[in-house]
Amino acid sequence: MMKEMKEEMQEGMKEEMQEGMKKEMQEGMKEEMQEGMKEEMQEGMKEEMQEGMKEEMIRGDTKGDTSGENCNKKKVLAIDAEKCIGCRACSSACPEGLIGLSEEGGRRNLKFPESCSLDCERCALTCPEEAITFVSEEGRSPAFSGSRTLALGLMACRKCSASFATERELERVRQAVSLKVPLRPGGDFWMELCPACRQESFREKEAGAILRERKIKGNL
Amino acid sequence: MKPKAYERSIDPATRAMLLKAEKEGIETAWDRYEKQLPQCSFGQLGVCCRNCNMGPCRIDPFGEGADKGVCGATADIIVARNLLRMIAAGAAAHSDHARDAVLTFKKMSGGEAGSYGIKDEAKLFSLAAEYGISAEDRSKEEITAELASALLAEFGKQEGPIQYTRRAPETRLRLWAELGIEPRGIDREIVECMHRTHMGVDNDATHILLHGLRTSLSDGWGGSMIATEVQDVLFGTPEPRKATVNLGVLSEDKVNVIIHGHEPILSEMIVEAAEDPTLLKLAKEKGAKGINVAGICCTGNETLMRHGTPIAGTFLQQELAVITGAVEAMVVDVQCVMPALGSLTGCYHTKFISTSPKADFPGTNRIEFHEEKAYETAKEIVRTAVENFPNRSPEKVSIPDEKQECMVGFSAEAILKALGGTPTPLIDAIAGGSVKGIGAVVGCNNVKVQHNYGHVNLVKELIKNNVLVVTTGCNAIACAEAGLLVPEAASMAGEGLKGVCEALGIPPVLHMGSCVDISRILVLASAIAKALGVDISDLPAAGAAPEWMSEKAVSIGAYVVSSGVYTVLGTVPPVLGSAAVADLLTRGLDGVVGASFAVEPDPFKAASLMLARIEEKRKALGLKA
Amino acid sequence: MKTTEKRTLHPTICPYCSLGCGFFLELEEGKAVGIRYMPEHPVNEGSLCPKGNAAPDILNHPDRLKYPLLKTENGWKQLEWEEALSLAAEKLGTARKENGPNSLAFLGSAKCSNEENYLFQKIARLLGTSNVDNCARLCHASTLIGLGKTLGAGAMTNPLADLSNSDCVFVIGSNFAENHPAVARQVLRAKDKGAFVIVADPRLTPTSWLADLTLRLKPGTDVALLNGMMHVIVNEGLLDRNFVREKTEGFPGLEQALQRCCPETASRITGIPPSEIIKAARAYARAGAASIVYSMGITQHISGTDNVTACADLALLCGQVGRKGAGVLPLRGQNNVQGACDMGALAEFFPGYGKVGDAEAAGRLKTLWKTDKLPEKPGLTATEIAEAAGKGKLKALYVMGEDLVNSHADSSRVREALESLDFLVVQDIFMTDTAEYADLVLPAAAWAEKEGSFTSTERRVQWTDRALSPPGEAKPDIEILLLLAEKLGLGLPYRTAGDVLAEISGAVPSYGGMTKERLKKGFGLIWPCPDSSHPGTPVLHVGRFKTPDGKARLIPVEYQSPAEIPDPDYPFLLTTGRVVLHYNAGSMSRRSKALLEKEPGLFVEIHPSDAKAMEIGEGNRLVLETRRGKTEATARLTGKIGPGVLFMPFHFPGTNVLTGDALDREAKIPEFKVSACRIRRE
Amino acid sequence: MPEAVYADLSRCIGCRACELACERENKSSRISVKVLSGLAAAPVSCRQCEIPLCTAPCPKGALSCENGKLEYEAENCTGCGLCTLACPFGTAVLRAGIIERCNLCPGMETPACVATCPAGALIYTEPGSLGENIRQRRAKRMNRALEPPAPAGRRAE
Amino acid sequence: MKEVMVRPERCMGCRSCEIACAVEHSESKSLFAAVGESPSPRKRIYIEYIPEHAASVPVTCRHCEDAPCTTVCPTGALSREEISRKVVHSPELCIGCWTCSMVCNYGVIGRQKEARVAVKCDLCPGREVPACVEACPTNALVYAEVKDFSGIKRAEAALKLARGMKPGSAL
Repeated sequence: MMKEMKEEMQEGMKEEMQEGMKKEMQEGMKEEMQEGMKEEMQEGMKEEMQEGMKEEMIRGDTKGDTSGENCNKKKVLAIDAEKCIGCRACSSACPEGLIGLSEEGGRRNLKFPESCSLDCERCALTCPEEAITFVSEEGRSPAFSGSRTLALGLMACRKCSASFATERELERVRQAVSLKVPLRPGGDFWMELCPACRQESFREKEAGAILRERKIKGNL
Repeated sequence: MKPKAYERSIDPATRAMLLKAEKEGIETAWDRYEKQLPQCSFGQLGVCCRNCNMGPCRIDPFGEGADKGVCGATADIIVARNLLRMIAAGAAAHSDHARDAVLTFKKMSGGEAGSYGIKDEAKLFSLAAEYGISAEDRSKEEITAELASALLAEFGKQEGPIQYTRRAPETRLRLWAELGIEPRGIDREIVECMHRTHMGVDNDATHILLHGLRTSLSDGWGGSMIATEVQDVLFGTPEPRKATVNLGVLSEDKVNVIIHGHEPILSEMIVEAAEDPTLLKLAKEKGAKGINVAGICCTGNETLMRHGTPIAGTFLQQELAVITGAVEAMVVDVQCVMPALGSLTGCYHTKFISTSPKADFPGTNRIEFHEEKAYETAKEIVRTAVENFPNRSPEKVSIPDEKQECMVGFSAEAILKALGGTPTPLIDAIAGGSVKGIGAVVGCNNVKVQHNYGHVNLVKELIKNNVLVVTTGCNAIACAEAGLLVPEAASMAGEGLKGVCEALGIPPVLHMGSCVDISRILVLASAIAKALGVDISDLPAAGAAPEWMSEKAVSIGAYVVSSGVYTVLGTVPPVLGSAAVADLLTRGLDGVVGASFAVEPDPFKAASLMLARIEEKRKALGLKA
Repeated sequence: MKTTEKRTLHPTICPYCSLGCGFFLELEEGKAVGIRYMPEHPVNEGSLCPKGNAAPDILNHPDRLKYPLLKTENGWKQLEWEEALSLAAEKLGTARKENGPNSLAFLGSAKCSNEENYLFQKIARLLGTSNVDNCARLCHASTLIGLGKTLGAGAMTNPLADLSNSDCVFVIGSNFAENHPAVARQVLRAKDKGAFVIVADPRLTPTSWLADLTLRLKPGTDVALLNGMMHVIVNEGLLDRNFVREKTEGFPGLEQALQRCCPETASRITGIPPSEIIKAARAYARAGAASIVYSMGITQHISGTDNVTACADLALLCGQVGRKGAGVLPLRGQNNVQGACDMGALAEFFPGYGKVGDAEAAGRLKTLWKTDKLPEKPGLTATEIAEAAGKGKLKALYVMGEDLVNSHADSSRVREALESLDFLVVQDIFMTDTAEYADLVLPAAAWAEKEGSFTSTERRVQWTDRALSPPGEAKPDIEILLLLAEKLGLGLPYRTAGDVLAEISGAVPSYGGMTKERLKKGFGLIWPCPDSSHPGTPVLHVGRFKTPDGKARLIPVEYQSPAEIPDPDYPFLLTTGRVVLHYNAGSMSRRSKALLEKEPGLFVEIHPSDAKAMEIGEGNRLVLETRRGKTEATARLTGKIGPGVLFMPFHFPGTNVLTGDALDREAKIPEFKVSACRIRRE
Repeated sequence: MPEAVYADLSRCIGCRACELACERENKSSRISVKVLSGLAAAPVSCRQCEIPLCTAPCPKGALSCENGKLEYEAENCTGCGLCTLACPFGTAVLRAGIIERCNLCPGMETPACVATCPAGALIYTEPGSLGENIRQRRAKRMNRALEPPAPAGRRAE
Repeated sequence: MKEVMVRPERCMGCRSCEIACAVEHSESKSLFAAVGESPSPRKRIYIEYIPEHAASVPVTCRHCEDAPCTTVCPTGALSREEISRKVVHSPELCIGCWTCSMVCNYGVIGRQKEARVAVKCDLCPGREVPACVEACPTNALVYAEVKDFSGIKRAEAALKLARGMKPGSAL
């Protein structure tokens, strides 16, 4: 029973991957669109930040004090579900651990709080895909309502079937790597293995010759 | 697929004989070359040094292996030292040839070499004058003796200058003096080459090459020039005359005697002995209609220039002459004689006669030739040939019918005379642009180039572009074989050159003699330069050696460039192993002596290189394009 | 001392195995913080095995004993040194007075320096008893006797680096790849030069990976194999006739004895095909220079001495001794076991291998020690001490740096013996299982916290200086012994280790020319070094042997089956040994986090076919039982051992509960390597 | 020229001294040795690739490569772990937000693992020169096949 | 599949094969032009001199049946060509990890310094007979199928035996 289940999963993954490729093309187009959008947003954010700082300086009471509680200015997180690849850098970067992380059922869930009162913005800075942005209370558009939980499909290692990365992460890595070296069918088997199994598979290959030699040598 | 013979030579006679050789299973130089392939790359690049017994050392040209020899010699040092040794060998060959000529001249003047006499008294007195020997109330014999000792002294002297270098233009002399490459003594320079290339002596590439230029000058303006001048005095200065070349000159029904080598001291006597009545009678008795003497290489050129004796072929045709089966005697002295002749003549009735005390070969009947009894020995040699005539086996004989007329004998004096005593008409022609410039195409044959392909096509390309070509050595024979040495060849020349040639009745390609006679080109060039009041390097002139092979050619190339004439080589010299030396030879020398080398195997590209340089010089002289 | 920023480097010698590898200890404010390698050291050329790399862990380890402890009803009481030593002296004195000197026994340590062992046996002998021994008894006692009888000296004949000059390396009963890793460096160098390596070992070990020919004999059948090889060599005329004629005695006897064990009989006993025995014999005999490397696999049998003798016979037959690349190389266990034996910390030997009871040797010692009374009869060996204590004959036991509960065979009997003693003093750096039984525990300094000379397995005597101070109140063993001697009224005239070494060079002829300064210059000296100008003798037996007539002895030996052979109720054959990450009883290596992490617990290797037969899976907890006791271990299924054979490392308490104490008749070494055993799932 | 640690598996005896040495020098071992089917031991550590894939997905350029040498600045590493997915050998390990990979012990003249290896199985050399001694050994063996076998009892004094 | 077979007893160590191999893998493929080229061409065959035997032995890629280098290469840069059974290297896939040269027990994988990629013998696809075989003046290198080559060796050995010489010695 286990074997069939695994096959379906692999089947499923293969289709997803093909769609992934299709999606990738669409994304390419979408990206230009987002690029444009992102610029306005960043512009917006910068002015807003400067105002925010100006206000504080004028009020002068919270200067230099970055601890979250008594700074009452709430900021809403805007998560771009399309961009997030689920690499969990943000959850480990957040000093207060506000971004929840859990993995079950072949899915990695990232629970983003609706808003955050800290102004360190470390999660936004660490996100490789710049999927996290902050919008002010008023600027919130209906789409970003309430806390968001992104569930991203996890890839299982072909050898030890431990889930080691989200599909999007692998897609991102595959894309980045293929800029440097084109990945041909024979040369990317390791993409489907978790790092530990990659080490083991490389170890066996490395030792292949000497093992054969010692087996042939006779009564070993 | 084209038979191999066609790829090996463009000359029909040569092709015929190659087919005969193939049929008879005879191995020729081309077959031996193929067995050598692939040739050692270290040797080709010149980065193999065998100068001491810690070696042989070699430098990896791609930097992976050794970059220094055991003693630390880099590629630059090894290439430069090997090049210096080639120049030394070349200069030694020419200068030792000159020494023989001067010794013969001295013995003649002392009455010990009765067979020789003075053919060109005018030149005798002009040479004596040059050496400052006063002519009034002195007998001819006294002058001859004094001139002989003066000439002989040139070899052993330790301090310069060598007399004939004074013939170069003032600017050139000053340049040589500044560079410190003014030769001090013919033998001294060559010995110093050998000393400097000994292990651990001269290890700076530029320093080595400068001495190379000095040694070559001691050859060009020393050894070779002395040889030419003395031979002119002894055997007469060549004048224009007609002759025939190629293997077809061998006759079916006469005793064929081939004179091969470089020194006319032997060949003049053989030519004379061939007209000896007793021997002619003997030939008739033996069933031959007469005695036919034909030359190969430079000894052939010498007798061709002075007596019009026919030339059987170039350096690579020496084996083919024997293969015709019609040669009774192959008489050789020194330089460019293939030892293969020993075993080759074994397959035919040909007698391979070596004569020089300095050169012996396996498989020869040795008849040692000395100046004292020159004529008697010559007669003995010709008698041997005549007696050998009956042994000819008719079925083996096949003489190709290619035979080509040619007009030769253009010594510098002859050219000046043709121009009316002064170089001005030529200068005007050049200034006027009908003659773009002068091309000196010389050198030997090389199996690496299709036989005569480089020579003929380069010369044709030059004359097509109105460049007057002067030629010597095997190039001259090749041009003759291609019919370029006849006035009618003017039709192949450009309009300007054609007009000049037809006006003077001379061919567009002037045969100026053997390899040592390149000194005649220097004399001509120097005369024109002085007339124009410029240095030789300013003249619209360029040299070329499309199929060079011998070390003499390296020495010639060196003194031609040191004298200011840009030279294009057809086969690659063993210097590319060192980028520094290669760059110095092909570019650096321009700044040093006003001329440099170029390497271009394709004759057509070589011609365009020469034309470009000539164009450059014309512009510099303000002459219109 | 080399200094980098505020860190200082101190040259030192690794405390673990007997190779004597050198390295620099890196200290910062008196605390050991790291290691720098010493590429110029002739033995290990800078390299260190895992234990060497983890050596500094024990220096500032929390478990280190810091104060003298007295056992009272309610646990350990901390004592002052003065108090503790006077108590010890008093107890020893009374025991000696009431039941005579032979009721005392002293167990020296192959971990302590030459000076400390010399002092230890001097105190014992001055007190009138020769009951002083050390753990050499458990490892190379059979080498001392075996090689002593045949070659005249019971030590390694060639230095380790010399192995790289051998054309053939015959490894029998040694797993140097795990127990002496630096030896692998030299053997591999020999292999690079084309050497032929033979490994005879029941188990398939990393050492056999390097072999060109492996002989997987049944445990305990080494004599049969060696005799079989010698039979081939003699009959095929491959022996070195003139060497045998000129340099050995007893060849006819050996030749005659060998006729009985042709390769076929040897094959029946050992389980190795005859062709391989013949191939091994030819390779060894034909090689230009061949070395024999052996260790516990040869010595820890009841036929231990016979095994060693057979090895010596093989080497002598082929003239493979006393030459570059040709030698007999026993790999000792502890870092100073060779030194301890040289110093006479053995029941039957005075310092310098003079026999106890030999008047002339005793005379020389009496003049040196300025005493008129020395014990005439050899004392109790380490294994007999445990037995005698059990029978109540022993009253007081002084143990220095030895965890005999775990390292002696049949540890349950050892525990009973220790309980029945009136007074037990244990001087060690950790609270070992033996120390738990002690009445008085004295905290000692570890190897880098004291100065002294150590003798490695290749007879190289190297000096180590004190790099850092011991924790708490712990003192170097030499100071403790000097204070104790004072308390016992034996006025000993020295203060530092250097002074003791001066006396040693008088007592032990082969240390004659060794002084502290000479040892510190370069990398020590290889004994024998009779006088101060002598450069040391790397290769022994050059020209002549150290026997009276200069000739070696060829002594025939008979194959004798192990004491305990598997039988229906104990069907398995248990053999014990070491793993690369732990050391002997494990008291030091098990306290290094990095080592323990990688080899946490006791395991037993079992052949997959046996495991399947008994439904044992990988990692199951098993109970192993022998006639001596029971232990638990986790199962490891592997083809490294043959069917019907089990292997257990003895670095964890419990292994030696199973091993039997049948002793080799001459060397009195227990048969660790063969015990009949049965297993069942827990 | 960038050097790296290479293993000669015919010499490795699986003693794991390299792991111990690396752990001592760098808090955690960046080389791992395992025994395969009881017949051979194989160490694995970062291959110091000259055209590394691991630097490709690094968003902040913490892991970069100048003329073939891998550099890693922990300060601007976000711990996203993309490089661990890009390394074909799986030798880049994310531990507590920092990438742990072999940095060839910058403080020491030769890396600790190479210095400590008793069997001399680890070699620290330029990549191109790896083949040299392997070729020498291979050539020796090839040529020895030509030499007639040594006569019985040959003594090499 | 034809391979470069070696007769070490004939090798004189003149290294012509090394130069020929480098020239064949240069852009211009001519000795005189290749000398100045950058990146300077790399040889794929190596002459190993053994001082003890005073002999030199050519060592080149054996194109092993199941080559350890192809199994170990992570990106498939080293792979076996199906038809020709050759082990070939595609530089654009090479990441310079050098595990191939670590496991190759002939040590014949070289390094192109400038491009930082591996270089190895590809049996000169453009030529009928590899450049090294053609360049060897003493025919120490033979381009033949294994079975044919052993035929040559047998004939040679028989000839030497007939002349009372040891088969392995040079003629």
